[in-house]
Amino acid sequence: MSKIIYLDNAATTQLDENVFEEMKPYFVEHYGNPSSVYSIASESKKAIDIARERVANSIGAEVSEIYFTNGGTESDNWAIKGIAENYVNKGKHIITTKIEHHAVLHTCEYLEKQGYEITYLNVDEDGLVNIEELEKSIRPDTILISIMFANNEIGTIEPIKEIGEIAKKHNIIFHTDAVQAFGHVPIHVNEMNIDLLSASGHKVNGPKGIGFLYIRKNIKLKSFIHGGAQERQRRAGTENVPGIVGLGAAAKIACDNMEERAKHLIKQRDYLMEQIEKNVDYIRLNGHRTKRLPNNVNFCFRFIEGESLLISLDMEGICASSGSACTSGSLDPSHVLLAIGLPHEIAHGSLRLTLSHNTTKEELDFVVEQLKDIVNRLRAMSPLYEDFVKAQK
Amino acid sequence: MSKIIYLDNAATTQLDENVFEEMKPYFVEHYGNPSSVYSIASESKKAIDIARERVANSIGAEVSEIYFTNGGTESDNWAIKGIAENYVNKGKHIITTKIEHHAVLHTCEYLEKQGYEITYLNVDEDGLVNIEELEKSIRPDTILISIMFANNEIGTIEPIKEIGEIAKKHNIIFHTDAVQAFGHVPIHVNEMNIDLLSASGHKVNGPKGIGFLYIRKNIKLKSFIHGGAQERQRRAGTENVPGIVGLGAAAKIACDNMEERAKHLIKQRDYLMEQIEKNVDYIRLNGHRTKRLPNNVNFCFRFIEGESLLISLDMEGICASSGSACTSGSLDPSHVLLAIGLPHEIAHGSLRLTLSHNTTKEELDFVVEQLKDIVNRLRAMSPLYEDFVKAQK
Amino acid sequence: MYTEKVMDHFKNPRNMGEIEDASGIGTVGNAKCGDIMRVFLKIEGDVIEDVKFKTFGCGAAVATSSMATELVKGKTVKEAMAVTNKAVMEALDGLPPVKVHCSLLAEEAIHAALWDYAQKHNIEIDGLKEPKADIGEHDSFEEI
Amino acid sequence: MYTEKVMDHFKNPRNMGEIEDASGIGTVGNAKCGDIMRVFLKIEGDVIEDVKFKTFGCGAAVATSSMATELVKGKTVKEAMAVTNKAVMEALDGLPPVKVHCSLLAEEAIHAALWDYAQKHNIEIDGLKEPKADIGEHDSFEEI
Ligand SMILES: Cc1ncc(COP(=O)(O)O)c(C=O)c1O
Ligand SMILES: Cc1ncc(COP(=O)(O)O)c(C=O)c1O
Repeated sequence: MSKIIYLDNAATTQLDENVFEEMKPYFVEHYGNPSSVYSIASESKKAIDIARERVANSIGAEVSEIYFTNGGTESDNWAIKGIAENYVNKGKHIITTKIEHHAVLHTCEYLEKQGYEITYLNVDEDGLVNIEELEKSIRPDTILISIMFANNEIGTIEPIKEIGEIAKKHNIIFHTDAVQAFGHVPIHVNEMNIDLLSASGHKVNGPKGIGFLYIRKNIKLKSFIHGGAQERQRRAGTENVPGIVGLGAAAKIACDNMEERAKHLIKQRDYLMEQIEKNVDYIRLNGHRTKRLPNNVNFCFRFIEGESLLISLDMEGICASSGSACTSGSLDPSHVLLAIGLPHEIAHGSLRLTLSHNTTKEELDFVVEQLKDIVNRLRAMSPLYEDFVKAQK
Repeated sequence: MSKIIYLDNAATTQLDENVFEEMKPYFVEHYGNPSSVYSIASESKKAIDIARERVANSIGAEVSEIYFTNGGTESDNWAIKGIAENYVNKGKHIITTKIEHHAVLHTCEYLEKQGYEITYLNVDEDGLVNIEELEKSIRPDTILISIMFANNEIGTIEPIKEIGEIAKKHNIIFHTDAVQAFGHVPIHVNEMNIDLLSASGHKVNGPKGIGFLYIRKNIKLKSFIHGGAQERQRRAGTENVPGIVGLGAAAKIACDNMEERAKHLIKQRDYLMEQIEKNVDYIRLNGHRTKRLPNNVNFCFRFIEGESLLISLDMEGICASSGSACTSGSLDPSHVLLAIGLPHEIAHGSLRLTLSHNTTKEELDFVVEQLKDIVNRLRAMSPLYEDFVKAQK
Repeated sequence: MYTEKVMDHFKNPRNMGEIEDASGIGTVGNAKCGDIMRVFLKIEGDVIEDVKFKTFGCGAAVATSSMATELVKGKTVKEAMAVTNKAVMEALDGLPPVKVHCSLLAEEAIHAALWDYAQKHNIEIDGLKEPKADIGEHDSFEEI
Repeated sequence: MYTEKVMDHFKNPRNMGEIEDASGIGTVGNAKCGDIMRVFLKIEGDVIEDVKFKTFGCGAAVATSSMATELVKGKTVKEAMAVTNKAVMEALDGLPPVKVHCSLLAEEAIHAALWDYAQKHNIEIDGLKEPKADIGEHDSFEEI
């Protein structure tokens, strides 16, 4: 295997060299605990301030509304469990969707066991939430609407502004899991009426193990992780200074280059979709064709199973992902693919290709070529394809 | 300020150059998500396996009993809240001490609000827990004993083996916050009957933002952070690969060199204590004189306040810490110093000097010299000292 | 994730294909769970002269099908009956725990084809039971 | 954490010391909370001819004592009464929010010394109230 073509940028991204350069001094040199009194600690403190400002700027928030966490998962847990706990006197009803990331879904399921009631909204065949259904599901005891900004599997971007308006109109707190959207599409917490927003560093060429939760000023959200007085007494634990610095740098780079990168990526994405559709039959595009993340391509290939597709691509140096159960060791294929109405056997044959701004057209051409061969090979092996062909005759 | 003398290693430590070297490849080069199918992910997977083994070896645990977290605070939160939730059917009583870190104390206070009952054990004037008092406080509904391995302020090492025996005898789960002890003093979870153990990377020359929780095989501990299937479905969130690698490397280095470093540090520590006692009067050693962390020195200096001491030391390039309230912005001085029986005004004048294995005798001599002058200067400024001197006459 | 043997059998599956005039054909698994195996047997006398498979499924599913067919090829029916999922796994130098069910499926696919052969030829094979119509319900792996 | 001005007044406190034959002495704060300030005033005619302080407390406590004494030195009693904690903070280019109480303490220490002076000389100073015996109970900062 000579060259790697990495098309799994929704899973994690390569740390930007420039981001790493900004982080470096905070490992060995400026290691002071930012909470300390002495002056060498101020190096760390200043670095955190700058990072917080960069992050705040990237979503139109105030500096004091940004809280650093360990990643998107912690942010989701904190937002949802925190609101559930704090607003329990108002009610125990939460609205979310069927296509959230497990960080939201499993947190909601945990809350269900604690006596909360969760409405899991349906989505249409493109993965879009229905605004009317959302509004209808609001009850007097609804305390939170948590709907993801963009879906991590199929890339569909939800109508966040409209959802924010509904939430505001009904005076309900609105959380969005923006882990996939942050740094990739424009986000403005005020224009979109977002009260809480989760994001993760490593999805935007930042470091792993760092993320943030945006908490609107007026929102009462208690600590989720208790202990020291860090993060204005809301998130305890010694600050991960290099991580925070890296997140700040990554946020800045992503936002400064967003427009240009998105334009390029959309072109690449649409080219890849077109080429796959031209070269392989019996496939289905998953997710909305245009309301989708600039870097996300997701197809189901009928009669074949995702994992064997992934391994075959890997043999050619292509890194991708699948919503197939086999990759996770569980039985059912991705809940997202089932929620957009795919039958199990088709859902098992999904392939997600997520591009980076460095992906080249040559790489995409190579991928399509390989994909064509692999699909043919796997279909030749498939009893489902055999049955299908025989039935056609 | 020409040279910095860093004596705040209990707050955080300098990342070891060698540890950083081991981490480096996992930032930009091997950035693959370890949960992925393709082969480049196996680099990350292997690195995590090695780190897990190193950590397990360092406390005599099995590899499958180590769960990576974001740090000591998260580990403490997980252990205590997790046990509280899982064993609620057995009871709602938890035993801890008055001198725990806030990560434990504030978590326990949170649980009190949820209806749990917490016994906060007293400690003696050296900060030691009384085993008989511990045993007496055990009730049929006691579900957890959480006692720190070594105290972060005064350095006292608790009789962990004896506590473990009591816990075992009464069939109660035993958690220890070993954030300060890990890598500094020998720990063996089986010999000490420890069921859960928290530790943090940055306290042992490892990176910030990473820690672990040891969970004994038979302990039922649900997830605290819900989401993806990472860490054998117990701790969700994309793995912080460089952080994990760094923690593993730091654990190995700390344990390989523990004996030698501790011997050296104890000599240095005792020398520093002796010199301070010889050169400054009206002082009190905090913590047990011998049952203490090899690197911890803590004194109260009567008639002066800790923060002004710290700032004065900082002006001479010396980084230290204090249990004074002023450093934290709250009213009361350290709960630890109050728990060992110090009156408020004395507790306000504490100074913690925590050494590293690189601290030299010359540095210590310089510190003592400066300290002497500073204490004299601040006392000359102190109305309390004025009253004291007048009363002596 | 997989051993070299598994990867080899995935890359170069042995006995992949169909047998036109098969003595017995068995299909097990279901698309819902993401694994379907179909085994074709050509039995002459009491000997499995030829065997082919088709599989829809993950890497382990393909590899176990390939290995299972290898292990029964040329064997008598009785010998083939003795080829367990364990034997398949061992021959592949092991499988990840979450993939053990694939080896069971391979064993069952052979048995289903033998059952079909037995039905067609009105014979009874020692120890062979009627295959379940749907063996999709394999255990999910430990969830805490 | 602190401004340069604060650091300067901490390093080189102005007016630190005692006045043997002070016209008024005031002590405020308490050791429990970690801040005690004592102010000595030498008043001649209506003018503060000299002022000294002693302080047990944090960097801000020392700096605000130093600055407050500077601000009242040479002033009339009435002018000294007009020196507020805000003026002290401004003169120091600000204080961290958690340290604002130190500036209040400094204001109160001046007032307490003036009160002592007024008592001893049996005069009344406009707007001056008896100092609290213990002003330790300053507000803890916002806890969420
Ligand atoms: C939509 C979404 N939410 C949450 C997460 C969790 O983020 P992390 O793994 O960084 O904690 C992810 C990625 O894994 C995601 O794609
Ligand atoms: C005893 C003890 N427990 C817990 C912690 C919390 O660790 P961390 O800040 O790494 O989360 C610390 C250090 O801050 C500590 O000293």
